[in-house]
Amino acid sequence: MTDLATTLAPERTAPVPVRPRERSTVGRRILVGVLAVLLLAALWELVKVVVPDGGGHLGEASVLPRTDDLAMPHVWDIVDRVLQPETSATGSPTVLSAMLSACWFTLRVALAGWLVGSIGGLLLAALMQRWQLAESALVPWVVLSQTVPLIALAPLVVGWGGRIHVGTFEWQRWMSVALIASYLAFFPVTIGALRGFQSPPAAQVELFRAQAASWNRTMLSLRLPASVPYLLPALRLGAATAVVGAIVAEVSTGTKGGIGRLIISYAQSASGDPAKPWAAIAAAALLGLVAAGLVSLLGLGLGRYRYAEVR
Amino acid sequence: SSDSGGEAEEEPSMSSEVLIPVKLQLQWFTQAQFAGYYAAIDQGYYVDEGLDVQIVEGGTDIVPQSVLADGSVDYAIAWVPKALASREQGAGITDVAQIFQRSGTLQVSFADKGISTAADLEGKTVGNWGYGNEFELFAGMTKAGLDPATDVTLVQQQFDMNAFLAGDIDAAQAMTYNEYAQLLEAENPETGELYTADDFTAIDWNDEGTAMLQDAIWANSEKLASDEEYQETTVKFIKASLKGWIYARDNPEEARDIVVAQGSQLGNSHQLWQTNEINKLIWPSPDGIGMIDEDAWAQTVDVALTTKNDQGATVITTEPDAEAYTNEYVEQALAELRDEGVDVSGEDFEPIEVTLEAGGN
Amino acid sequence: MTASAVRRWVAPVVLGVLALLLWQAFVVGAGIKPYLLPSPTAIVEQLVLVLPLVWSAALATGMNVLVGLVVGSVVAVGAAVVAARSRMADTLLSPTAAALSVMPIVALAPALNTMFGTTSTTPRRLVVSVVVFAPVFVNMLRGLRQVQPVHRDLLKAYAATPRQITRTVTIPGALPYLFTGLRIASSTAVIAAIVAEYFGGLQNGLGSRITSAASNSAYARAWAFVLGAILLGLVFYLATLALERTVARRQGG
Amino acid sequence: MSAVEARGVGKVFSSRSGDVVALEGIDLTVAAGEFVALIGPSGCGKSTLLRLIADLDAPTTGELTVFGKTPQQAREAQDYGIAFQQAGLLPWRTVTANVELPLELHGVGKAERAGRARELLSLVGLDDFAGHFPHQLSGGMQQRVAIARSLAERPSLLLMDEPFGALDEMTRERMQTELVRICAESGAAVVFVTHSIPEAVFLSQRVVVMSPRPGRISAVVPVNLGDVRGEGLREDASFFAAVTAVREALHGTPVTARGVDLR
Amino acid sequence: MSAVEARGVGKVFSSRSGDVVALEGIDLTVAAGEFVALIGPSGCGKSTLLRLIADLDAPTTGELTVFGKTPQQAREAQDYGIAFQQAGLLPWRTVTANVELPLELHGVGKAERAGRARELLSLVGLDDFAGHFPHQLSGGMQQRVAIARSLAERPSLLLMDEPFGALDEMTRERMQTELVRICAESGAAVVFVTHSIPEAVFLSQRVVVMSPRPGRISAVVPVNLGDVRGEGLREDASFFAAVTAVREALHGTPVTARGVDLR
Ligand SMILES: Nc1ncnc2c1ncn2[C@@H]1O[C@H](COP(=O)(O)OP(=O)(O)OP(=O)(O)O)[C@@H](O)[C@H]1O
Ligand SMILES: Nc1ncnc2c1ncn2[C@@H]1O[C@H](COP(=O)(O)OP(=O)(O)OP(=O)(O)O)[C@@H](O)[C@H]1O
Ligand SMILES: [Mg+2]
Ligand SMILES: [Mg+2]
Repeated sequence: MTDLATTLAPERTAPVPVRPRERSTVGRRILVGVLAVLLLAALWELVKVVVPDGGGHLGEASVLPRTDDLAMPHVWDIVDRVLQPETSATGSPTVLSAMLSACWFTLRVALAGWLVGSIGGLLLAALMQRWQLAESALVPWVVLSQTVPLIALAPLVVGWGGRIHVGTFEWQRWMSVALIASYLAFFPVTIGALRGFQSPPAAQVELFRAQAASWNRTMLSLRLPASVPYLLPALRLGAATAVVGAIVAEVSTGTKGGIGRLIISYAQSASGDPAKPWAAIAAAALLGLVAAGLVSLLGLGLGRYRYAEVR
Repeated sequence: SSDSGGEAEEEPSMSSEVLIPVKLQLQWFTQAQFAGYYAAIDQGYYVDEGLDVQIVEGGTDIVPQSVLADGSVDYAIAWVPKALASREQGAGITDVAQIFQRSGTLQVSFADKGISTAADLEGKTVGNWGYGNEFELFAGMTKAGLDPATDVTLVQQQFDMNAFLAGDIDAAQAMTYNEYAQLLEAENPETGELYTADDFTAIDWNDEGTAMLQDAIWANSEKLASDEEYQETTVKFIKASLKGWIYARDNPEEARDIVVAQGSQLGNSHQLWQTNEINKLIWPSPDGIGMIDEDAWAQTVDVALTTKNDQGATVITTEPDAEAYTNEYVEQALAELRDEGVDVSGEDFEPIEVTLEAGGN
Repeated sequence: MTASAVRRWVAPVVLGVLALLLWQAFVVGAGIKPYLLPSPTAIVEQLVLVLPLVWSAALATGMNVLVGLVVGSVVAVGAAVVAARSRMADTLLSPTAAALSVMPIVALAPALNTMFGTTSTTPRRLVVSVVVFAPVFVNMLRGLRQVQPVHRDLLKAYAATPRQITRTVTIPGALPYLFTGLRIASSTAVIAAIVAEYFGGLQNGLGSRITSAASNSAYARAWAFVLGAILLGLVFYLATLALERTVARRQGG
Repeated sequence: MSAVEARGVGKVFSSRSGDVVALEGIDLTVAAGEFVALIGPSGCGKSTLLRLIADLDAPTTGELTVFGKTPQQAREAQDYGIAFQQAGLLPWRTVTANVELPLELHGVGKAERAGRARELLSLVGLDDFAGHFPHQLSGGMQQRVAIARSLAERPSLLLMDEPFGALDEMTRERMQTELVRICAESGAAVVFVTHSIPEAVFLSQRVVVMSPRPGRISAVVPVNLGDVRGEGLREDASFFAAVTAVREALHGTPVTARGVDLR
Repeated sequence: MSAVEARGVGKVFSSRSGDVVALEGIDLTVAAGEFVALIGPSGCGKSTLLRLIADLDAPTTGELTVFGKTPQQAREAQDYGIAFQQAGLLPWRTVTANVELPLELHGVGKAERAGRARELLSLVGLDDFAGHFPHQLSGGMQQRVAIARSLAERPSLLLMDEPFGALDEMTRERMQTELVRICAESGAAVVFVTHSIPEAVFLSQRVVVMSPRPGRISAVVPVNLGDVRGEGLREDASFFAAVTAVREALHGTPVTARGVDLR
């Protein structure tokens, strides 16, 4: 493996059997999660009490946040705002229901992007596993691809997507968003899968060679199962980055219906209604967790392959 | 899309029923800035002209004129200087109706800062949005003898006015119809009441002589030149759109309701304020709404050619060619409207009084 | 140079050149207008024109990356040391790191701008720190936990004090893991710093230059700044790699 | 036809720091059904030779045939079974599934696979662990699974690279006795790499002693301990005599034998 | 005073899946300067016993003293040196720095450390590798570094857990000869765990044979091969006789010896 590929992938750890998750630990995790949220809320209010309204400066740099109600509204105000209608227009839904439907939209688009990105990533990793030359040639570009800002790509994707008309199929805006999300998601999956495909020790690889097993067969029976411990965390991370990508892309392309659009819309009323944008931010963060959590479910049926999970 | 127009022609028997599909690309999300088009849909003006208009919202990185030149949409709303820049990059587009006759951009400061002209900006922290919305500001400063790159600290503003309210920015960019309203919807922590217009001073670029033309309807030049069907559609589209704007002038509250119903996130009072301010930018239009004023065009081109931004670039480098704008279609549309007895100049337009609520609600 | 070294350097370069040629041929051959896709030569032309600007913008963004990277890493390493010592801290910190790793920074940036001031560089650096925290924390913690039982027994047999154990075994053993984390962090830090410029703040970095050029339809100029961003990412990546090599060499790796 | 036939086989590894001559001028014939042990100091090329026979590497010089075919043909025809020093089990497969792997790869039906696996597991004394996963087994048990796997297709040639290295002395001796029995029953030829002199002597009909840098065959010690090898043999004087003979061949210098004679 | 004194020592590991009795009723005395080998099947508790002596674990029952002190006192007084089955070198330290580690931890001065490390490395034949890092050494060389490290503080008790397990037969035999010499010179008592009967016999004055589940001492075989143990000894009839005796003790059933006698 080239240096660049060793890079982003986690270290290999000794095979340690992963105990099947017991119900109590799942319950514990939820409890810890709730606890963490409460702690965060308490911390937030504490900061508001302790730090002066104008924040704190160390020379030129501001090191402590402003704590007035414009910058940091009270937690209860945010919660209260979530339950109020979005706008004064008659029939306006509550912020909560608007955010839920927006999250649902973004989640679907992000998962579509994640699916495309993951499949692409897996294929690319398989290609690089198959031919070393491909690996040498591609890995640096795969790494560098992630330094191209999405904001430079969004107009291109929208522009070129708009030219696709095949029969009755017409390129939709949300497809551009999903495509951009997939551009972020493919990266961790590619690197994780490559690392996983290359993880079987020489003894196992040679065993398959000694059995005169074909490349396809070796991929299917050896490399793919062996890559599961690497793949699962990569897919999880891919899901989270797909959400980030979808949100940026929604903002960037002005796609309606998603949480990215809500963030901007709510931000426009940040000066007069400061609790509203915070609600959207919290929703976006939760969405990332939910997406990663959903993908974690994939691991449930794969217990036997997770003998050496790399977290 | 133009092909579908062709289809309609091939089947004349259906033409009374089949509407020509038209897509309009906006430069931002749904809001009263585009009230006229939404009103035209709502009031059936487009259908009356045989058009089925679909409005496509914009986004931060969507450049409407590119989308138009691509052929993905049939018309686009864009500011003139930005559209001229795209023309230089090969986008074949033509300004066929200049809806906004005035610039709506202000540079707002707290009254106690004593900033009322461009020259007062020297040494101050000056906000702008970037995205090509900054040239009037730069031209104003240049005209006042300031170098935008060195004599002020430039800060990009977010979509809110928090940085200005917190005092990070001395003079912030604000559209009369949007951000300025946001200021008046915010609570003044000293009084516990909303801010009032007296708390602020504003530099108006119309007064400074560096205003540039803003929202205009752009059409695809290539199709204008070769496609007769498209030419006809253009006239119809302009005509119905103008009617929409006239409706918004005469019925601001109804226009506001139409926009709000389209799912804008901005509140009722904010949208009404916006409708009213937009009306002020359009009306009165002495030559008729949509007519491109030679002098205003010349000033826009002049500023675009000469003003350098902080990157040392001007908007355009050469004088735009004759195809950049034409009054041909808007004149036809106006003629038809005048025939119908519609007031297209709004000489006695009077803005309404709008009271903003907290948070724009 | 051995064959593998040749392949490692030549293959990607050849591929890159090939892609550029195809791109150029496509733009020229199909007569693609610049507003749709600028050609590589046009981008390079622009790059030459705005080079000083690219340089100063890369410097400004680079500074944000550097400060954010250092602050985020230091905090993450400290947190990992604490988490390795106490179960209690671990149960709180590990989920926090997981949550931070999926945090959409686009949502965070505007809020931080309001909290710390748009004219301050703090929000951007904070965004970078947030992005950096998770990978460094997770890897460092794994490294600290990686102490081999045989080493632990050995030091116990020598009646070593806890401080001696930390100094001679735990920290040196965790270093390779720390660097794995830093390598991931360094390339994501650059993207984070650029995205953080997206919504506002000082207009001195690569991110705001890209948006401003793109919205003026000056795509070639925008891509010249994108090129700057890619190079900045490369610089940080190679710098961490070099640091790692240096440390590894001193440790006999 | 002989199972393995090597004529002047050599192998050079080229690396950054120069060439390593791992093997040079190896001439070796292993008859069908014959048990040959390879012994020699670390790095003398035992594994390399085994890998050449298995077509996991190609010789640089010389000629090598397996049952008269090229090693590649022999590999593709599945003429041999192989067991490595590390067990190399697939951790996500049960013990049974691991043993079945070669059969599965070659399209043997489900029922037949299961039957064969049961047979093999009882052979290596792991009937009770059929459904376990590798990590639930001790190192020695894993090694036994690997041996069962190498026997799955009843190969006429077995290649084994220190398969008992991980076992403790007692288990090791038990496995040796088992292996002798299995080979006698199946009539397979075996090339067996080991570091242990007593093991080499106990198992094989000929001990091939190698010397390092470059790897050559320095001696071939025939062992004639008869066909029935029981536990008693290990305490027999003839056994000790053979051990001494191999030790001397290995050390290169004859040591005066005291009190024992080669029979 | 005896080096190690165990009276009724037992050790039970409690785990989720139940208790494991690793050791039960161990009575063992190791005299100062005596070399004792522990042998027994895998899992019989050899390592556990060694770890109890080293105070790396505490016995559940019974009494254990090292030079008359509790194991903890002995550990803190650095009365023993220890070598594990894995070399356990710190990969980021050079060979010299690894050998110096215990001295460094106990505040021995720089110059003295360097001198002692040089001495020890030449003892294990690694003078030329002083500046190398562990990964540049073969498994056997690493093990020798670990042995040098265990000797660094001239302990009067050496605890060694299969230190030669990773070595090939030849190196192993060489290291055994060396170890006998070093112990004779330093007069240290040694408790040496091994799986290899010949190794136990060659090295020790007494072979303690253990049986598993629960781990008990099943036999103690005294070996009297004299003080000077050279290579020739390995081919001596008395050596084979002792090997046979230990094997029989290990298997539990006496096997009829053919052709050799215990001297
Ligand atoms: N892939 C390789 N590349 C370079 N050198 C190699 C390679 N494989 C083996 N060698 C070298 O070839 C020689 C023989 O190695 P081989 O593994 O066959 O020894 P061995 O007799 O099996 O040793 P051991 O008993 O330690 O397993 C060694 O010097 C080794 O360093
Ligand atoms: N930490 C532990 N927790 C639970 N059980 C243990 C632990 N350490 C050892 N055991 C059990 O105690 C018994 C003795 O183990 P020990 O390691 O002493 O055996 P050993 O004789 O050294 O074996 P080997 O020759 O394989 O090294 C085994 O059954 C083992 O499973
Ligand atoms: Mg080998
Ligand atoms: Mg042990």
